[in-house]
Amino acid sequence: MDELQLRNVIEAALLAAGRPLSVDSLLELVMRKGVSADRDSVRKAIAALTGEYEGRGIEIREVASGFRVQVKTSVTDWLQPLWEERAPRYTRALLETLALVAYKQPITRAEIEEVRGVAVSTNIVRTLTERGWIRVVGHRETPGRPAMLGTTREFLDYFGLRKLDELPPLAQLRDYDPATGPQADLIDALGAFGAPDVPLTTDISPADEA
Amino acid sequence: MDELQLRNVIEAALLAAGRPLSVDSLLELVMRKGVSADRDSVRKAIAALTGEYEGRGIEIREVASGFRVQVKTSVTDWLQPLWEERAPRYTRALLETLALVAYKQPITRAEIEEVRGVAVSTNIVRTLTERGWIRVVGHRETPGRPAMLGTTREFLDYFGLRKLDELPPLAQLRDYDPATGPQADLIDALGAFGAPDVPLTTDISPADEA
Amino acid sequence: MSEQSGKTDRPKLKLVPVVPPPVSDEAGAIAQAEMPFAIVEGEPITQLPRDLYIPPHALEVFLEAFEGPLDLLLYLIRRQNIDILDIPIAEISRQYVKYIELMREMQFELAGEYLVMAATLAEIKSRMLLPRPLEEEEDEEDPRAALVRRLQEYERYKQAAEDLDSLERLERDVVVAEAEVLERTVVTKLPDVALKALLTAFVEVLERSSMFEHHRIRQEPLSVRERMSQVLVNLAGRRYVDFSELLDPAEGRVGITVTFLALLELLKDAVIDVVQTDEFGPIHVRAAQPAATGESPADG
Repeated sequence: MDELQLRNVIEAALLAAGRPLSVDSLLELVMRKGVSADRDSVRKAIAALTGEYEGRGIEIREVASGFRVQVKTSVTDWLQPLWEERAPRYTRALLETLALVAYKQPITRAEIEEVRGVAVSTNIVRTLTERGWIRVVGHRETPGRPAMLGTTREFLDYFGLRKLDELPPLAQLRDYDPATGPQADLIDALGAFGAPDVPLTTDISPADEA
Repeated sequence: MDELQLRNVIEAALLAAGRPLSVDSLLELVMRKGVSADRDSVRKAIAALTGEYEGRGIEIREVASGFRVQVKTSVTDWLQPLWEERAPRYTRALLETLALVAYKQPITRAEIEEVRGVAVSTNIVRTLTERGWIRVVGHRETPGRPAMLGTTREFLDYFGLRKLDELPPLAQLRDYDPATGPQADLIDALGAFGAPDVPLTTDISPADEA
Repeated sequence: MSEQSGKTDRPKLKLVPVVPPPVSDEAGAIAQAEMPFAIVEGEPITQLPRDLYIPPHALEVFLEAFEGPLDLLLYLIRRQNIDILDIPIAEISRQYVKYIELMREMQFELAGEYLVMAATLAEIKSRMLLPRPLEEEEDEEDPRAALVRRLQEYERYKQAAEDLDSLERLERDVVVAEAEVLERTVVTKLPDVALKALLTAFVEVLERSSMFEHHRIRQEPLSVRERMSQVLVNLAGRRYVDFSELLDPAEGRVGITVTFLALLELLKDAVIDVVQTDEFGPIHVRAAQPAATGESPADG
């Protein structure tokens, strides 16, 4: 096995292991295949790779348990967008809950459940609260003192509303058919209230996962 | 940003992402930092890297969701001792189900069962779904609205394919024509009733048929 | 049975190809030569099928090796090097049925599909035995054709599965190269919601309920609803709030009316208490107290 081959195997090992590898464990890899090599030749190969990586975006770094290949910190910054996770889309149940809170506030969970006909999961209430769109505005003085939910200013800001009554009133929504080209109707409906910059244009189809 | 810098960022990104990256997502990385670049320059950089990796232990491979850096299969063998876990083996039932979804998608469970002649276990469908290889792509508008299954991008990525049509081609179906078939004569066929019993007991494993 | 050993581990079924023994007539009455059918755990098996010539556990192994009746049929065909388009249906059927009967005799839980196939084969056989008028012959498909189609169809996907399995794949054949990244900050992007989506959801939930009907009769403007929430927030954590504090003159007449309506709604829902200790004295508003304390004026 010549130097280049040894270097190639070591590079592949360092990139594939997912953990730092010591000189000894690298040596063991090649010895297993009956190649005669020693620590020195392994160290030489690592040194050669280190040299090769100069002027590149990656580098070889020695840490306690051995050597690893890592992205240079100067480049890490460029890669930040790679770790941006897209949270899963909101469910229909969540949107319905939010809409009910918006239109019927202050409203208790039991009342939401009554309209929706199904239980409202704690998760939904938590997600909406964490997002800062709803909050507990009080408690109803009935057994159990259930919390009453209302929308927040952030909710209005997010949806581009100045006041809640810029949402179309129920009367107008009654004629709103989401199935048949609703966009125009809705803009009309909102236009009646002079809603300024509602993000109506975003596509609501859950299909587009870029 | 010069070509070399772009190449470095792209190499670092491919090695850091842990998943294949498309030309567009690579482009987005550099654009986010205000660098003007286009798809062509990204592709050029990938081509340059591909060239650089020749004669090395790693290579760039294009799969369905983009490019990834992988260890050349000629080198993989050297690295086996790095992993204790063996890759999962899949049963014939699972592979046959997967093959049917891959080649005949969109396909319902009932259609899979029809071809295989046996029930498809829920377990298999769940395993394939959890692995992210298949998913429900729609429902057939027949009674019961059965789910139609299709393969995902992850499936292609996993099997190192860019597109479905890179799957190995399906065997041709030959026409059965009793008139010209060599054993057209029904009497012959029926005559076989009295033919000597063929031993039941030869090689029972259907797996090791050449 | 002599060939059954007491071992609990699975037997290695090593089977040897044999020359078919001469046969007299019926399936059951085969004259059995000295030739072994199989060698199980080194023991040659020469018994007739009726006499459990494959030990039960071996038979189970046998059945498990197949993915169903089509697979078993294909095996029977392939083993004899017969072209799939050229199946001697009677022969194959008989072998197939014999296996099935054996397995039933062993009281195996045999998947229903195997029995259905046996019935199908029997049907094909009987149809082929029936003489048919000449003119019909053209329309009516050879009963074997459908079976051959199924077998071919199954075989191509069986092959496809093997091809798929031989592709280089992650974990088994392909190792992805990765470099370590220090200081990676994971940012979760929250999902976007369009107002339209919210309204659509609302309309749908309303359609499922009878809220529209209610609201034809009584419909508070949303501003009142919003103000109800705001009043509650103002009251939260405070013992009493002066009524006039809740009314902001800067909002003008409309604003004051909205607040007033909100207060009335809240009062009606028993969510707040309005307290006036002296005649013409200051009016205080507070969040309704738990009924148990009994001091809520709303009780009366």
